[in-house]
Amino acid sequence: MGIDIGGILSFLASFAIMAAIYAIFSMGLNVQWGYTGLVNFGIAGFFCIGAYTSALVTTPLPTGVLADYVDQAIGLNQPFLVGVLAAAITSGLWAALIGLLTLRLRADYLAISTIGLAETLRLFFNNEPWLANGPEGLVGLPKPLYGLVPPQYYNYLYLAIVLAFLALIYIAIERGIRSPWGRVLRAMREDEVMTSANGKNVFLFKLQSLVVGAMIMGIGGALYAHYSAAVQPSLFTPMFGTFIIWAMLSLGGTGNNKGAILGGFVVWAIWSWSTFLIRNVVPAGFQTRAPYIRYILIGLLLVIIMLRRPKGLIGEERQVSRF
Amino acid sequence: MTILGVEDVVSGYGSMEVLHGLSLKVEEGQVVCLLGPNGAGKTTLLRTIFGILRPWKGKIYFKGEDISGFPPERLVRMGMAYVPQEYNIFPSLTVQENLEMGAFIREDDIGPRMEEVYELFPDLADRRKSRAGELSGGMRQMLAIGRALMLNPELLLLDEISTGLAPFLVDAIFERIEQLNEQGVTVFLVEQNAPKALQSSDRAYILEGGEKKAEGSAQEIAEDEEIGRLYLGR
Amino acid sequence: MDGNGNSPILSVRNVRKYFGGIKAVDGVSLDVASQRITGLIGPNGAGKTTLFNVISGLYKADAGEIYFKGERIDGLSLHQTFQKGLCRTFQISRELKLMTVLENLMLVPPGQEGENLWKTWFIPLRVRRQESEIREKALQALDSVGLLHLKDEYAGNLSGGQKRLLELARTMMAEPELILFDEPGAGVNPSERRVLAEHIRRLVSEQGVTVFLIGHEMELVMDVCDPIIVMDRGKKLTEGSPEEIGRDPRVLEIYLGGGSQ
Amino acid sequence: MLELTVYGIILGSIIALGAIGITLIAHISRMFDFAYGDKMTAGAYIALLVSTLFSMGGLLQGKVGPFSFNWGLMVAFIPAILITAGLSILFNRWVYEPLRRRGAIPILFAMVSMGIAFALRGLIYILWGADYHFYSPSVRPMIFLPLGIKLRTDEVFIMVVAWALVALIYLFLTRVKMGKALRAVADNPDLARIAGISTERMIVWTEGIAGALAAVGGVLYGIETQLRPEMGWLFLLPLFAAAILGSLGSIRGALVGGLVMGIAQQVSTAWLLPTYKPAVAFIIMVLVLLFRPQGIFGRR
Repeated sequence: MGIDIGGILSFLASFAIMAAIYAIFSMGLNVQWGYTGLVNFGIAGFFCIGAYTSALVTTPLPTGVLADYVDQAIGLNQPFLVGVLAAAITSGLWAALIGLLTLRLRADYLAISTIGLAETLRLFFNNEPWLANGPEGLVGLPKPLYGLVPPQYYNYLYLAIVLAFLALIYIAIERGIRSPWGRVLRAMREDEVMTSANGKNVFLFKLQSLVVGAMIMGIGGALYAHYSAAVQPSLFTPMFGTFIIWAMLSLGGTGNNKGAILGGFVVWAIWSWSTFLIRNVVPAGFQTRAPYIRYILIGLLLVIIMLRRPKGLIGEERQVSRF
Repeated sequence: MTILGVEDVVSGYGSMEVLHGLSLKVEEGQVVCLLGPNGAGKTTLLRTIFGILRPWKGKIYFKGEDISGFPPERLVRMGMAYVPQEYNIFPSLTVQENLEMGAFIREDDIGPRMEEVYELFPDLADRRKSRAGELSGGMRQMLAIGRALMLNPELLLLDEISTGLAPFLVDAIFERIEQLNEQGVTVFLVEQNAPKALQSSDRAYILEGGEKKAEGSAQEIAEDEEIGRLYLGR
Repeated sequence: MDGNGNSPILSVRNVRKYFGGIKAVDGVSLDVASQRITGLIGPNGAGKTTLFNVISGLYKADAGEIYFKGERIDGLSLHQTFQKGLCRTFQISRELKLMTVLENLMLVPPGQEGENLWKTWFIPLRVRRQESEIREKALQALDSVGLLHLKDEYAGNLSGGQKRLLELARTMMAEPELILFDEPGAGVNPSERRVLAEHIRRLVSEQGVTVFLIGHEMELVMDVCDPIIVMDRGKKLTEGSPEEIGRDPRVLEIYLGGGSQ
Repeated sequence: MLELTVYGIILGSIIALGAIGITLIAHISRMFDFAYGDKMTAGAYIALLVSTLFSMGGLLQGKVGPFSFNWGLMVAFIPAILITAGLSILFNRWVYEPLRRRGAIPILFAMVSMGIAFALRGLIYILWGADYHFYSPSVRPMIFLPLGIKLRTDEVFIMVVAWALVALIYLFLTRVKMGKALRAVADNPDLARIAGISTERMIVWTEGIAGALAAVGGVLYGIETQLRPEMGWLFLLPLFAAAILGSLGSIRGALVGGLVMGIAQQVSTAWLLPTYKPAVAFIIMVLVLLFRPQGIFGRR
């Protein structure tokens, strides 16, 4: 009997870590899109900002031999939590900037501007090696509480940390959404003029929603960076950084945080399962191309959800205000 | 012969019921006007007849055929034309192009018909190449009617075409309507300018709150003392 | 000044609003007296709704001044005029369809602490207390317009008449000093319209609110409003008591061929 | 600098074609089509497929005049245009039309177009891999213009084709009944229906034309540089920036916007790395949104 329980558990732990991080992104998007109707097609941008900010804040400047190989403009050598906080704040600031520019305009302008920001950031980190070591990116990000448990069990500890963030964010958003604050967001989603006629400053609330969502995404980015202990510009692609999250939220249930989390786990399961399948089933000559089957899969998934089940698996509750 | 029949039509927008079961008739060759205050449901009725809104209940007949729920594209081919009250021209197209669009479904030579329309509205002929959006209010209304006439319709539905126009223009437009009617076009018009409309019409209906309040020959309606009271609550 | 010696709560001075070449509102001046129901009538395209849009701040006036309680409010946006105590309704009901009837009303009250995200996180008890007060008030408002049984229904599922009643309840929640009603009777059957008229009258007599109302249904306007202002082609044509307006040949002319011609 | 400007005009001609396509869709189908860039990619790869088939059969291998590519590619334009236009029409039928019937909010269309974009890109990755492809491995002949400007003959071809197409579209919209009807729908869809113009039919036309433009733009860009699955995605920002700069909705605006964007991107390489071109487009778009959100040719 060669069943390796430890192996399976460790596989499940790393699966759960990634799924939980994506569930956090999905909740961030849920604030923006699910409750407010703001279209952010550049989640990858906030993902990227979060990851790099935390990397630059938590790592020390390279010294000695390392300094010959690694260029890094900032290296504050601060603890993990400071890095996560910085990630959230920086991400929120960028969102505020984009929001100030586009939130008074047609809704689609936000969509195209966020794509622009995401792409520009990716190019920037790729082409400016002095800032964060260009295409090679940064490695050796500190792992929080490393050493507390034996290294082979560290993933379980990190999973606990990620789940703690997930729970905290879930509670914070739920409280916000079920409060009058969330009521205003949902009202704007339906009719901005009417919300304005009820005395709410629509622009300010939209800005808040965009920023809060982006801060959550920034936290997600930081958690991802410390999990893989490395950041590279090539991670933040439109598919891996943005689009898969749209598929998660749409599948799970737009306007429902439980749905957002469920979607994160389900779609990540599909994604990693198909990776596994491709690795083991597809002939060797086709290995480099096969992963792109997932592009088609996720793309079609979103189209089909929108056509057949726009509310997702768990839709919005009828009475959301409950405080 | 009845060219247009409306029977017990209930209609509205979304969940808002505007017409609460309305019946009326338009005889071929006549000018019939529909009067009533704002919000009476006049425009809603025209939109329902022309298939922009679907009647919730009731039937609409055109030349004896049940057309309830037919889309506008189909009604145009059957010989009905509609001039809405607002947004009734294509502003970035030229006058000439606007008229061409009126005849979109015609495959044959529309030149002669266009000349007839220009004859009816000589002012438009002088501005063929102007963008319609640059025209004055009166010219726009003429263009809107001209557009509807391009298909030589048997029945013309006009929605408050005199609104907001200077009196001499209103006179000019009603003159054209009478002229058209003499050429054999049946006209069903919605108006707020009751005196003018009644002068040019054969028959009139009064609508209020989505219900028919009175009907009769144009003369009867014009002379009816009650009607003033009904509307102005004296 | 009106008969009661009150100074006007709302003054519009030479307001103009053009759309391209169309003079929607063309130099209108008028006063709305405190604690009365002033009517605004006129044919389609007269500029009534545009005037409301300008007063409430949905549109910016091209020229002219607007005073509310002596304070200039032209240039303020829609949410700012609301915060000053001016509540408006829309020609076509604009309820928030995918929110419940109760939520539609709970949204309205100004100064909700829970609209601040920090406070929902850090002083939830205070927010909760205020929230239950607001709920109580919303339930009362629903009760008074007879919609209490529908409180948990999506607002989009209400009938036309019920939506108008919901709108009325909304104006109660706002506790404004001036309500701009844009065709409250549109899409409502005559018996519901009478109920509505009665509610509007009570708003004024019991709560001391001022009402400025665009109406088309003559029975409603002539019954409820005094004075009545008439607009035509972007300008103010005349103003007077219902009797005066009913006798005015110019008004008759723009409505129906009763007298003149 | 002058040379960069000339290169900018060449790139700008291609961008203008795409920006016109996006503008038509934005104004008649009333949506932002985020799959547009990937439709360009699709067009380029279909032409690659067809010209590869020709070369396998040894057909049409003669070079076209002074250009680097052969007749096989010239012929391949036709299936590229037809298939891409056909795909656009099918996407409309299968996806957008049902959404319109349901009365979905505008943003959903943008989201769904994003889904289509990824599906298309995935397909191209699978069929051709992530590597670069070229239409023609041969040397690219140059011509020398006064003022020391060097141009590839291919680039002259690109300009001529792009401008001829722009002229054709313009004539179609102003001289042909169907084109005028498209403008009528863009102006006032309700009135167009009243006049008997079926808006759904006009949308099919729009999708077809815009798809055809995408295919040509993609092939032209493939001739100018090389083919890779991400090419269309990287074009998306400049395309939208050009369309927004030229106030969405105006053909003339899209044309000028495309040229401005092309020139700005090329000239920027005097100071910036060429890889920053999409970022340059983004920055220009941000500036436009900041100072003239209605676009240069905006009517309001």
